[in-house]
Amino acid sequence: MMIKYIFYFLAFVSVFSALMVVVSKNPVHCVLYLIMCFFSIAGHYVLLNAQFLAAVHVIVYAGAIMVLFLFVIMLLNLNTQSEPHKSTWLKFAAAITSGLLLVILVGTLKGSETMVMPVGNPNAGLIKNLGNTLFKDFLLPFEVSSILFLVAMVGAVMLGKKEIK
Amino acid sequence: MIKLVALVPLFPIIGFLLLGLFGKKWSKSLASIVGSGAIFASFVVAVGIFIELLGADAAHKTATFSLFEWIDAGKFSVAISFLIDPLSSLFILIITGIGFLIHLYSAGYMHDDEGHNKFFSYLNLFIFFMLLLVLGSNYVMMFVGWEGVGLCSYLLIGFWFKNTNYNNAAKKAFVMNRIGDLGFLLGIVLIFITFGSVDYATVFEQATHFTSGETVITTITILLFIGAMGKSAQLPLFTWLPDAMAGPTPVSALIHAATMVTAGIYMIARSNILFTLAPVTLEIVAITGLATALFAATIGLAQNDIKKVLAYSTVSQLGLMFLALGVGAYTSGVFHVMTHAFFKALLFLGAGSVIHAMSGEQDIRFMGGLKKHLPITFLTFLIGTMAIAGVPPFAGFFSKDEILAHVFEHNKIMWLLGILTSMMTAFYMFRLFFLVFSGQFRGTKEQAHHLHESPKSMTIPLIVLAVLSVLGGFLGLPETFHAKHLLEGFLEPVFEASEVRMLPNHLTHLTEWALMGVAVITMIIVVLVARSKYVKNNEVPVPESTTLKPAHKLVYNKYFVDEFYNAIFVKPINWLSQKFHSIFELQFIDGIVNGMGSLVVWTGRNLRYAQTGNVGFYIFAMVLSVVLILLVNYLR
Amino acid sequence: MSTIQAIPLNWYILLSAVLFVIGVLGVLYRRNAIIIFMSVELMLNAVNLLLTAFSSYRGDSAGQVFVFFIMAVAAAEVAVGLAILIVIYRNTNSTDINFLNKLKW
Amino acid sequence: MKSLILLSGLGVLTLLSEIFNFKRKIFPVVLLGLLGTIVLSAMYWNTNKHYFNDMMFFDNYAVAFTCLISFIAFAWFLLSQNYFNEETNLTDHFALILFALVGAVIMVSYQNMSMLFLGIETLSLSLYVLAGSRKNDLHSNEAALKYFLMGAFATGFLLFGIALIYGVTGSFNLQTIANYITLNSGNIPALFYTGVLLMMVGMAFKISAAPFHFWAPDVYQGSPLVITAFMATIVKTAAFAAFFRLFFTCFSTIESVWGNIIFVMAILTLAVGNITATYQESVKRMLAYSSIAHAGYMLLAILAMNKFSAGSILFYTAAYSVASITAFTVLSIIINKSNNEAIDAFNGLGKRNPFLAFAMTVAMLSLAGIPPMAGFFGKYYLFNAALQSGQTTIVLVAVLASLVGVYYYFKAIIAMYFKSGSDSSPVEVSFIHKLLLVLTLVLIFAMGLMSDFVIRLL
Repeated sequence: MMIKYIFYFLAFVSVFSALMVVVSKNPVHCVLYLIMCFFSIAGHYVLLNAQFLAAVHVIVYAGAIMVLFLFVIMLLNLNTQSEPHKSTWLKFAAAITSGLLLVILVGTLKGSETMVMPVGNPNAGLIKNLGNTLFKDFLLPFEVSSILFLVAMVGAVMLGKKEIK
Repeated sequence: MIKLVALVPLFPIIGFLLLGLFGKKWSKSLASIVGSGAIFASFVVAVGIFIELLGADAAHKTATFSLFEWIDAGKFSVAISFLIDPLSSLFILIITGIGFLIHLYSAGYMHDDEGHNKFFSYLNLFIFFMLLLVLGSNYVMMFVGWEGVGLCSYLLIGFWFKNTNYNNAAKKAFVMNRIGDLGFLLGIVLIFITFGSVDYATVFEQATHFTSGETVITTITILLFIGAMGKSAQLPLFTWLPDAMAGPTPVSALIHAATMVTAGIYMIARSNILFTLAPVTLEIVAITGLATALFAATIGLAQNDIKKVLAYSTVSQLGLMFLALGVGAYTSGVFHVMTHAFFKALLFLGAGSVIHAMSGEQDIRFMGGLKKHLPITFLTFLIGTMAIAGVPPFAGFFSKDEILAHVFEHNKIMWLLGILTSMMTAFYMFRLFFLVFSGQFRGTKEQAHHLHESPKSMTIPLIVLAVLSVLGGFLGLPETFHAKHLLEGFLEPVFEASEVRMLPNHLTHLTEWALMGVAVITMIIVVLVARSKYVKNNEVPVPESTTLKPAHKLVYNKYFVDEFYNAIFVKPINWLSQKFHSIFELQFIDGIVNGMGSLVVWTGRNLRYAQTGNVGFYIFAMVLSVVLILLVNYLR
Repeated sequence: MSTIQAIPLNWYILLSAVLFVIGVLGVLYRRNAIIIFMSVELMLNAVNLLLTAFSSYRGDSAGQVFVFFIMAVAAAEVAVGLAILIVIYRNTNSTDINFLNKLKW
Repeated sequence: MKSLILLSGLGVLTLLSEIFNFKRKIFPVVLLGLLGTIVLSAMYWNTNKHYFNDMMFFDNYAVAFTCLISFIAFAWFLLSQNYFNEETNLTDHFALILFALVGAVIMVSYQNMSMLFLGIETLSLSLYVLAGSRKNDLHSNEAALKYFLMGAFATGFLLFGIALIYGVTGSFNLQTIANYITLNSGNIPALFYTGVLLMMVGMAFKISAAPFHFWAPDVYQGSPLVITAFMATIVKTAAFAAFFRLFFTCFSTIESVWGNIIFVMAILTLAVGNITATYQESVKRMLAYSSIAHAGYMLLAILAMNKFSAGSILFYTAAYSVASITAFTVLSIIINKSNNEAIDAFNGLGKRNPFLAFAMTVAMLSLAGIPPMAGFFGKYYLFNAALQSGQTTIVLVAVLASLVGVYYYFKAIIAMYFKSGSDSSPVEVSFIHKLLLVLTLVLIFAMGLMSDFVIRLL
């Protein structure tokens, strides 16, 4: 029973903080709410018996990505005053459209209760299993992601560095 | 010789490549020698093929030569292969023969033009595509040639591209041809779906198993005819042809009179079995042809530009050919293509010679009395005029008479309208002739000073064509003369399958003589009227703008007959002619064609505002589309 | 009692759908490019959650490995995206996407 | 596979060349490397090798597209040769382009969703940066940000789709998924179809099919010209090859799910691309719309989904890319000369440099689909493939659309031959560009004549 309540709590936190990311006026608050959201998602991972993933998630997202976001927001000195806003009408339209998308998505998701799940390895999320899969089955994508990082690095440096006259 | 058929289109393309690649550095004479020489070489081969076919027995009159498989996608396969039979050999003979003469002529005509060498390369390219069109052994190759000649015509109309009018003419020609091409393309697709092949041999063989009047055949033929309407300038897609006269005169002679515009007739003659199986289409072809013939002739009555008169007359004559095809007289149609190629090329080249002498002036109101200055042009032009007007025994007489005889068989009212058309033809042609060559010179002093006969390279083609215009008709003497219809015998294998489905010739010799008599007598009356009007009375059409002072004071002899004639015939006809030209042609047809173009451009102009530049909007559109897609899936 | 028995898979699917749509809403709702990036991150996280849930319920670690790749790409994307943003900020002093309207029609 | 390693190695080598100071020599090395890639991948013809637990599958489709992409890249390097002479970030550019090629090669040979995703991202990330590589040009900035924002957003949908498909089938492998569909037909949960459609949305974005095309005109116009050329040819080819591979191996049996949607998409794409292009003044933007329109034609192959589709797609993308490279080469020469990308810049080119004008004419005619250029046969095979599957309506729409297409392609030809511009000085063409143009022109005609050979490859 306990797990259920934990799930409710975490789900509430993640949805609430995600919504706050969208509606907060101050960009810094947005970042903080997003970090909160990420922590709650990490909680879900733990709940799902994917502890290693949860750890990586916290390190990569909260530790690296969000810090980068915060850094940029501070660098550009964005705050509530400089924050642009869409007109109410557009916001309304955005809400309606997303609402429609949600309804239609949930509509198609229904009926999946009957989906039969094969009984697999309950410890799939443990480091040992993950490592096996990653370095046996998914070795090539792993290597390709290194090229991806190289691209990101070269790209970021190329855009970031000052033009040599 | 037949085995060498691949050489026929090969020479012009080599000529084109040489001229295109190196032409710029060559002298004009070298370029004209290479250009004309390539066509002459083709002509020699074509003559060889023709002679060999003449000697061959019926079983060996058709031969196909495959070069290689070109397209092969599943059931759909197209080979690059040439079909030699009496019909295509006749056409290549006309194309290379007249093509060669016109190349020769262009050497003189374009001599002072800076684009001389480029002009020859375009002409060679045109001949190449035209040969491809008639030699191909399947509809796809015909289509390739069809598009190719369209492209060349477009390039050549706009050859003097400094003038925006020329540009617009080129554009109009292009759009109208596109409408036709769409019909042709859809026709080919439908042929492939119906017969599973685009090869003539297969298609025609299979077509014989269909019964007459089946819907699919009717649809195919109507689509093909739409293609022919565009290329051969039939109602309502004819307005580009008069405008196309903006190009250099040899181009008008070669492309817009002798060869390209007859491609539509070739296509129908080639597919004759399909059309024979679709009587409804044949009726449409006949009516369209007749309407075009009549309509264009009416407009021709009041034109003052020497090339425009010839252009409308071409449209009218093409209509006559379609009329012939429509009543099932395929041989007569092809016969008229041939004679028309002779005399219309002659007339255009003659007109070119006149324009050349007049330093570019094209308005016949400022000509007159050129008989003395241009004796050779005068004589040859006279022969051409008599040929087109149907004076026996010139070429036009026999072919036109043959068509009218078949039309008489088919429908008497059509025949009457046909006679009316040829009366009008005789009238405007002699009006043109008299206004240009007889009477006093009405141009400026300066022009009068410059008047000169054209150089030899221009007059020799004129003489050759004049001889052909005189003798060409004897290839197809009517039965009444108890001579053999040479052309009919020659073309027999091509139209065999159709002829067995057609009614045999019912006309008695007496009727035929009578028909000929009516044609000749009405023609003579018309010529006499024209003569009294333009030679005796020295009448000159009224200038369009009053500020232009006529070179000569107009003298009117006040005969009662003239007054009567003016009130009853001339004024209404002139009025009708003007109205047809200005309202129907310029506003209605051009309006629709231009309207379609404008609609697309207008939509484009407004549609591009959807591209607001706002990322927010783009993303909105994306999400909405996703919602829609999922919704469609949900409701499925 | 493990999560898999306690909570139906559907709840996780529903939760990630909601998070995903909130991400979409953020992209539509805001004009600040940085917040839009963050919303895109939210969408990616919803996908991650979905994959992890599937992976756990199936007992198949491939789904979680895929999550690593998504994280990797997200990190790379953020680096590049923020670099682009800084370049733009240098030129226009703004991160408002509505100012991006030189290219249109 | 070896070609992939070679390409990655080349990319790293270019980066090293900056450090070890041999960047002057890197250009020929890259060209040689690309030729090597073509040879290396061609050697695997008919071997059908699977790599690394079926992550990649080098069937003939993959080999043919790898060769095509490497060849276009080769041509592209020739085209952009003098652009990079002025650039300070030469090695960065080269490395990014080469890594983008790695992504493209992965996209045509993947057999696993993870590879598809990483391939797309490698390609896209490089392009986001390259689109914005003119840092002081607001247009370039704007293009980069627009591309990035929308691209990342579309990736979200693609990933959600992949996740759903994984949830239902338990695998990322294309073959396993295809097997799942055949085994469970009739009792597949609705989730799966949602996943398929979301993936389709993501892919439609990459090939810029309407209504997911909005990014394309702006990004194409704002990016530096050579990058636009890269996007219009290689990226489009790779994205389409990936799209087709996905649907052909995985989802060909559930056409009832996506058939109608792609049908509507194709019509919209054809209409929007062709009609909007008619009113464009900027040739670059016009080519952007034309590239949208060509995506519409290519969608016909997906609709056809029969044994002719793969061959016709290969031929079409090849014909389209070669003609586009030609057009972009001429455009880049013109822009270099007059600093004007409007159609007026072409005025009187027929006089100023007949060879350039001829090349442009051939390219335009080929794009418009006039015989006997390659473009005509490309359309022909596509239409034929669609007709074989009974898709008559869409073929009719496509024929009508191509008529509209002829209109705007001829605008350029008219400008070159029938208008005279204010500037009548001759246009100089460098030797490499001449070489490139001759090469592409020969190809355009040769592909027309030997279309049979190309089409029989697949």
